[in-house]
Amino acid sequence: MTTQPAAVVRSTRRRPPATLLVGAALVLLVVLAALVSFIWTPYNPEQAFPADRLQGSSAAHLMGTDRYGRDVFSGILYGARITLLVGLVAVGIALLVGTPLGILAGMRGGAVEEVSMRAADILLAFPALLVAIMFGAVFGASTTTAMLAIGIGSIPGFARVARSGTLQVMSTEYVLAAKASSQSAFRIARRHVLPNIAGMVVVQCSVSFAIAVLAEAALSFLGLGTPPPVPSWGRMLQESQQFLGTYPMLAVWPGLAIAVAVLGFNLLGDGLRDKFDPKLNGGR
Amino acid sequence: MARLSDTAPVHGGPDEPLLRVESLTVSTQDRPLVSDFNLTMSRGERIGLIGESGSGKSMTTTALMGLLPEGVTATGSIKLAGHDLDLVGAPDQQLRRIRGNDMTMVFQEPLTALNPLMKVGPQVAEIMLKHRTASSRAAASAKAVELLAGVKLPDPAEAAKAYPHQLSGGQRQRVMLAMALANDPALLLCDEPTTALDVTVQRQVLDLILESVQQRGTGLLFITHDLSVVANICDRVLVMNNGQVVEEGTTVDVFSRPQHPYTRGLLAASDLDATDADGRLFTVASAGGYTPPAPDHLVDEVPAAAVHTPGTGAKTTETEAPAPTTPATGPAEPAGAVVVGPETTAPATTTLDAGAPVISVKDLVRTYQRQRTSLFGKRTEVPALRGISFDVAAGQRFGVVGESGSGKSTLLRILAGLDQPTSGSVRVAGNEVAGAKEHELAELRRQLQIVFQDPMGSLNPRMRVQDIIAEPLLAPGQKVDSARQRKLVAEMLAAVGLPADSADRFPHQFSGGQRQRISIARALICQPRVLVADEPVSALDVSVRAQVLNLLSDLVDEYQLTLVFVSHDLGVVRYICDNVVVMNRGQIVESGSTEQIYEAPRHDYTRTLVNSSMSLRAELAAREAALSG
Amino acid sequence: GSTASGEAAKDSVTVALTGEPVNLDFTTTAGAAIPQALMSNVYEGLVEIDQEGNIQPLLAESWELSEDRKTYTFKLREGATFSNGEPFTAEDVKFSIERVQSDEWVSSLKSKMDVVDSVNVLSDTEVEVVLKQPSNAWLFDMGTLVGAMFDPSGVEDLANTAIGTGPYTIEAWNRGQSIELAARDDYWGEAPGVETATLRYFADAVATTNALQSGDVDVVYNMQAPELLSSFEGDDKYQVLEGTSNGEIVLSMNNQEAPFDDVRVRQAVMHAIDRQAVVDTAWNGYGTVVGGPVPPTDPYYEDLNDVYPYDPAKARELLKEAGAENLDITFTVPTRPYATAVSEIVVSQLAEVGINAKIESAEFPAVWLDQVFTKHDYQMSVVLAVESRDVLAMFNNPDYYLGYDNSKIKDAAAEADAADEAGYAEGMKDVVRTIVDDAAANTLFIFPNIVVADANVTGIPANSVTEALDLTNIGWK
Amino acid sequence: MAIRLLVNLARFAVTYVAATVLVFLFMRAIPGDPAQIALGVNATPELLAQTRAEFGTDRPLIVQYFDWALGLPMGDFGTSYVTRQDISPLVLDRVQVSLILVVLAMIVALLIAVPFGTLAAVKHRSPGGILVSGASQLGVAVPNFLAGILLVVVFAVGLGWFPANGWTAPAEDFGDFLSRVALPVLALASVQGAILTRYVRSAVMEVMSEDYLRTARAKGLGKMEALLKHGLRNASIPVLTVTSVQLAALIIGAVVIERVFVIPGLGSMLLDAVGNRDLLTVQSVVMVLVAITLIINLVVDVLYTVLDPRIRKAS
Ligand SMILES: Nc1ncnc2c1ncn2[C@@H]1O[C@H](COP(=O)(O)OP(=O)(O)OP(=O)(O)O)[C@@H](O)[C@H]1O
Ligand SMILES: Nc1ncnc2c1ncn2[C@@H]1O[C@H](COP(=O)(O)OP(=O)(O)OP(=O)(O)O)[C@@H](O)[C@H]1O
Ligand SMILES: [Mg+2]
Ligand SMILES: [Mg+2]
Repeated sequence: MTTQPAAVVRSTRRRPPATLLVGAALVLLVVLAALVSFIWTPYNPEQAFPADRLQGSSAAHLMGTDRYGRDVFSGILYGARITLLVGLVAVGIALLVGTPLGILAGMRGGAVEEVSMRAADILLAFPALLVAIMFGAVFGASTTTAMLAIGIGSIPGFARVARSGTLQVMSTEYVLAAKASSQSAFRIARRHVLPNIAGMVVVQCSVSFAIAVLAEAALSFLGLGTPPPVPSWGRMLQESQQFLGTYPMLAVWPGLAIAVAVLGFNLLGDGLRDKFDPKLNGGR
Repeated sequence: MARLSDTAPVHGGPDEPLLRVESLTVSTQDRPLVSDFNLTMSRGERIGLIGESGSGKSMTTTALMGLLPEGVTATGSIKLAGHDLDLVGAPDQQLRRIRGNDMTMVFQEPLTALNPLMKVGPQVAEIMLKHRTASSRAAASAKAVELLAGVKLPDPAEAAKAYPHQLSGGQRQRVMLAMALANDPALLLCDEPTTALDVTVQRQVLDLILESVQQRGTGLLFITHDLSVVANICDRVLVMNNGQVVEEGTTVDVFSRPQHPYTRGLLAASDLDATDADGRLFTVASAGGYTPPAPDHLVDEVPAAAVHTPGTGAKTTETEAPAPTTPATGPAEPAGAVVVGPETTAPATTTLDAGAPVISVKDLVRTYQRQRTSLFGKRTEVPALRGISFDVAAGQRFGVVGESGSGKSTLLRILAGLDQPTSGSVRVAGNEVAGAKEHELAELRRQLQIVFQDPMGSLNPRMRVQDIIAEPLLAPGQKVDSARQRKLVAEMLAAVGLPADSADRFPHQFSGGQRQRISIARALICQPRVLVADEPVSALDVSVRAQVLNLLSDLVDEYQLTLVFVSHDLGVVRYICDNVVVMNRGQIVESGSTEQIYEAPRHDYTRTLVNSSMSLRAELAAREAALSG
Repeated sequence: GSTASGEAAKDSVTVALTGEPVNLDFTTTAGAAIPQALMSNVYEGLVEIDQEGNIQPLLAESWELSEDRKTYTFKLREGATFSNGEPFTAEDVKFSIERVQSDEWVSSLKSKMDVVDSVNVLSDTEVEVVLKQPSNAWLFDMGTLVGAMFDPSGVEDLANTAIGTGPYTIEAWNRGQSIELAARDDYWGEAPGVETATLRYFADAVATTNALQSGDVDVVYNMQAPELLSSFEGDDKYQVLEGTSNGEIVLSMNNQEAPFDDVRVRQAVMHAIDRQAVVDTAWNGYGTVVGGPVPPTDPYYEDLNDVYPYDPAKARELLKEAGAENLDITFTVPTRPYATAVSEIVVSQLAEVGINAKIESAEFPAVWLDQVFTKHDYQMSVVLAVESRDVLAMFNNPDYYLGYDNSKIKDAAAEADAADEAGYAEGMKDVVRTIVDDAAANTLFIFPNIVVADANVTGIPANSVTEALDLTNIGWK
Repeated sequence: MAIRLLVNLARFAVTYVAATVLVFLFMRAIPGDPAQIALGVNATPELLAQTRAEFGTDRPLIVQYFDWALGLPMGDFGTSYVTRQDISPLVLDRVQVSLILVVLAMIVALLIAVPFGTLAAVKHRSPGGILVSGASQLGVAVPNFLAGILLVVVFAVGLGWFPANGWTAPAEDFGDFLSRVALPVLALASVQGAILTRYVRSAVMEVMSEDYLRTARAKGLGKMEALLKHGLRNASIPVLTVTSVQLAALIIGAVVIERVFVIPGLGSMLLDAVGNRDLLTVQSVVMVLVAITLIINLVVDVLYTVLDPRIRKAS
């Protein structure tokens, strides 16, 4: 037995990166807002008080009121639910369908790849808007149909990102090594491909989250998303468009809320990405 | 710009040492990797750096270059003649002018050290363009081809247009070397530059290094595990262990009168002719009973052809390996591929089914299409295997030696079912590999494991060592619970000489040799019937090498493991294998029992090969002779 | 387009509009966009409706009505020509009217011509139209698009070429962007104040005012974002005109389906909604609250706000009476800005009286037409009814989507139409009052026609009485 | 070579045909009767039937499908019953506009993303890098319509440097084209640039720790220089993937910007056509999109192999 370098210090848990902490904190804020809205909001966020319309911030209305005299703060709290729901479900759909599809395509090649990637192409060419219109028209527009349409529309992005990453991973020698030890394709996908494309997929998730939240806003505006009077941040922002010159705060609050949520998820995504890259933080 | 060459340097007199390193310490946040390293090197001096794998050799040289990985820092002082500044902590701005020009380095792992998306020619040319040592882009390209020819790359003009992954391991290593020599540096740092080279090419490359070093007064710091190489080219030796220099002196002194027990151990382990009481190779731990070679009474043992004096070696080897002229055993006569009966060389256990060979290769051809270099350019064909045939019987230890780029790795990949032959047939343990579908190979893979040539590339950077090694246990059909997995992994780690806590670390945190051991551990954990190993010990220090070779021997004996062993180190092959085939340019030029091949080589190429191999004793003797003569 | 405002003697004007025509053929394609661009500008009728809603002569210099109020004799203007050079004659009148009755016209508005029995050419400049029964509405309708005068040789490709007697011809149509109208030099009447008038189309209201502010357009007509007006109102560089339109924002209730088949429930809705608050919040206070489905420019208009004052207590009472407390209903809202804006406040006010309305959006027009209009599959909806004098179209037809039982007004309406002008107005007032009493639908407010323009532009029609945007008089100070 | 071309064409064709069926069925699944929309309120059943016959929407689906699909290879999209015009030239006009807009935006976005993303990765621990990361993250959170409106408010309405909206074809008046295209391109590019910055950062992070970058530095290249010469190409594969996806998605996704800037692009055409249930036009627009997407992907696949010689041989 040779002598070994004295003490190879045991891997100690190091403090998670700052981005991760800040991201988690922001996401927590949004989650909290959503949770709080279930038990308490200062006012009924759907109730209009025409007499109190377009007020600035005050003790009674922390963030003022909108054109219908609804309390903006209540709307922001309540809207967190919709935002989280739409973002997570849409991204979830795309992630759960697109990523395996892309990995499958990248690993199997041949007919499987051909069919799944062409399908993704068609889907990509198929405007999410059109899907949303169809769902809206057939099932009646709602948060659910919007979520579905956005989710479906985001699938090709995930599929392509996953596939291109998979192609690169599959050309490495450690995959050869795994094949040589008779690992099933599934296991190679899970243990080799997935961890090595995770960085890109996480970024894709956080970007898609942002896109989903904003797309819900756009769909709501076109009448294809969350129907009024249920407040969603996106629609609050859209509705404030006309007031940019006169009551800019109406745009600032939902804008800020969206920014916080998106920023939170992005930072969380970046943080996770960096955390899971062993080379970047000494692997501890 | 101060360029150091054979002419007078800009600063300081000729007495000023070329390199002065004082109390260099390299450490991560939680432990030192190298402590208190001191070195003074004068112009033209050739210093060898040897030591255990993971002892900090690479870290030391990387620190000299100022290129330590993230999270690793250096303190102390490094002074290079002609530059006033201390290289430790010098601004990158300044170091940039030194790196690649006054000081160059050949990195340890050639696969990952080359940009995979750039053709190698331009990668070599770049270093000249960067330091304006070539007048134009065209001149640089032309010079690059010249340099590639200089490092004995066959068809250098074509090779310059290849991407790294299209070259064999040894070829890539030579590309690195060409790069390092391009600007005639004042100081050349070589981190195991010849591990992947076969002996003939190694000889040529060493001569090339020696030649340029001697002509230009270049200082050379040479890391290697091969003590005979050190004896051959170095004036002085530093022995490192555990991050510290434990012994230092002239080559002859250190090797013939080692002071430190570790040095003694190294010498013992490197001596493949010496075994301990149990008939096993010495390791550092068991080196107690070993007597180092005393050169004076060994001179007469040296075969004449193996005596090399620095600078003359090139003449003894042919620059171009001879084209196969009716080899003794050629592709035309597959039957001639000798199946050496187990009885002739079989190790202790002889309960072998001598009937069916475990591996049977017939007329194997593999031709690579080298990708079109431009979208519309034409493809070139690279015949990696040109029709080879041989059989391997169960329990046999089958060696494959041969020139770098002769198709050894390709052969192994095909044996493992990881690549498909262009034509021919390969049967392994009763399974036909050629044309087999992925699922049809499952059975093969249960029985066969492979150790890859490039250790880093074959380890998933995102998996912990525990999971990497345990991977084969997860293959379908295996049922091993996680507690048992941990236990088996721990056993394997011990068997290949890695500390138990390695299991929780990631591959990039290991030295080159340590990585190789990880991949060996992975291959052996599920006790395969057949192990194909591609240069499994070339990156290992001699002690670990001895340990691994002992391990392999044990396994072969215990489990009737059939071993296919590729190595350029004839000594190792001779030690471990009972049968050998010699490959050259995609063909088997000779095959037979080890003794037969080594003692009475019939083919020209085999002769060159045998003659080019160095042994520590011979080298030391030559050095003594040169000194006294 | 125009260059920097304030320049003297400009010969072009650019008007920003929302909603581009899909083609130029209003004889087969519904929608207000086509007549908005073409009527009065390219096509003209025998009569026109002025800004106060009165019928004025146009291609007919004058007309006479027979004693039995069934025969109109028009005396046509001499010297009027079509833009293809053909003179305008009595034959064209006959051709045009009969064409409405033929299969060539597939617009649903063709029914307005059903009352015509025959058209007789008396001379080149005299034509006689015989009605099946007296009708006040008919002559008014002749001032709208069904009364447009065509040339027999100019109807080949109505979808892409428009040939009329109006002051402009279509010079260019940049699909997706603009229609350029060029003034005719052979127009029979007074030439417009500009050489070209460009209609630029915008999908978004905010973009129209941006374009006005950056000088790309001179007039924003029928502005759809009243909240943006505040930045123009105090500014001398701009004029803001708040005209009325003949569009009513109608909160419709399906009269044939529970719970709105009960008049008390409908009346409760009438009391529950503070219409002024609706205008204030949804449309920034622009728009006229009239309490009935008749705009002020109609001859039979009267203020009916007193019938159902805002009175949530009363509403609750009525609901209780009807046994419809804590009512759950579905509110089908078309995807239009006005509808969304209105629906939010309406839902809130309904909630206060215990009606829980769940909003369901319906894509407009496709899904809304299909679901609400054709299949009557709805409980409550809201829509802007833009047709002029459309009370009877909406309420005098039990098969209409409102499902109002017209037995009480059917005869009165026919009588009024046949009466003389005074009798017409009085009769219709009675009809309207009956409709309102029955709470057949809740007319929330009359849609405003808001115009923002460069202060120097003159001759902008502030009121939108018919679909036409009449650019005959437009010009620069 | 010829065979590969043929294979590619065949693959293209099959995908295309599959897409036609899908689009066709999709459009029929959406409720709403084109005849009803053309006639509007008060339409009588007789008139509706007459109009349907005229539009041909009363024919069996299979007949309608072939009537439309067989014209496609000839570039004949049919005649819209809404505009009563040949669809092909109208769509091509819009395609041009959209492509110009989106491609310009994507180029600008890359010009933003590559340097900033690289910077954010290289300096991922320093304030500068964190700032860039943060800015890009905020950028992602800005809806592009908001970016558009703000640009208009500041640069068109406020400063008067650019027209607020509208479109001029480049061939018509290049100066005017530039002044009108600047703001919408900027609005799209700022958001897309922020998105791409994140991908560039991630990809560059990935290559930064590679050994060959150390080799490059050993040659005397600076950190940045090594990254630019050796790292970017290695990082470009994932970025290329995302760029191609975004490019395809943006052709319709730019509809909001088209609305804010009143640009006659494909997105607004699609929206209008769907609104009018102009089935043939919708189908045609989608088929054009499918074609563009397929072409983009074909090009990207070729680029992959050009960029990375290791990626699967000519399959
Ligand atoms: N990036 C890293 N971070 C932390 N520790 C590292 C890193 N790279 C290497 N090490 C550790 O530093 C020590 C010295 O490594 P080094 O590469 O210098 O060894 P070596 O002497 O070159 O060995 P070999 O002969 O096997 O190449 C080893 O114990 C290794 O585990
Ligand atoms: N993927 C590839 N594409 C094209 N040519 C290749 C490829 N892989 C290997 N080659 C070529 O095939 C030949 C044999 O390569 P191989 O890796 O088998 O050599 P080797 O005997 O293992 O050499 P070494 O001892 O240097 O590792 C070489 O000339 C090499 O350049
Ligand atoms: Mg090393
Ligand atoms: Mg090899």
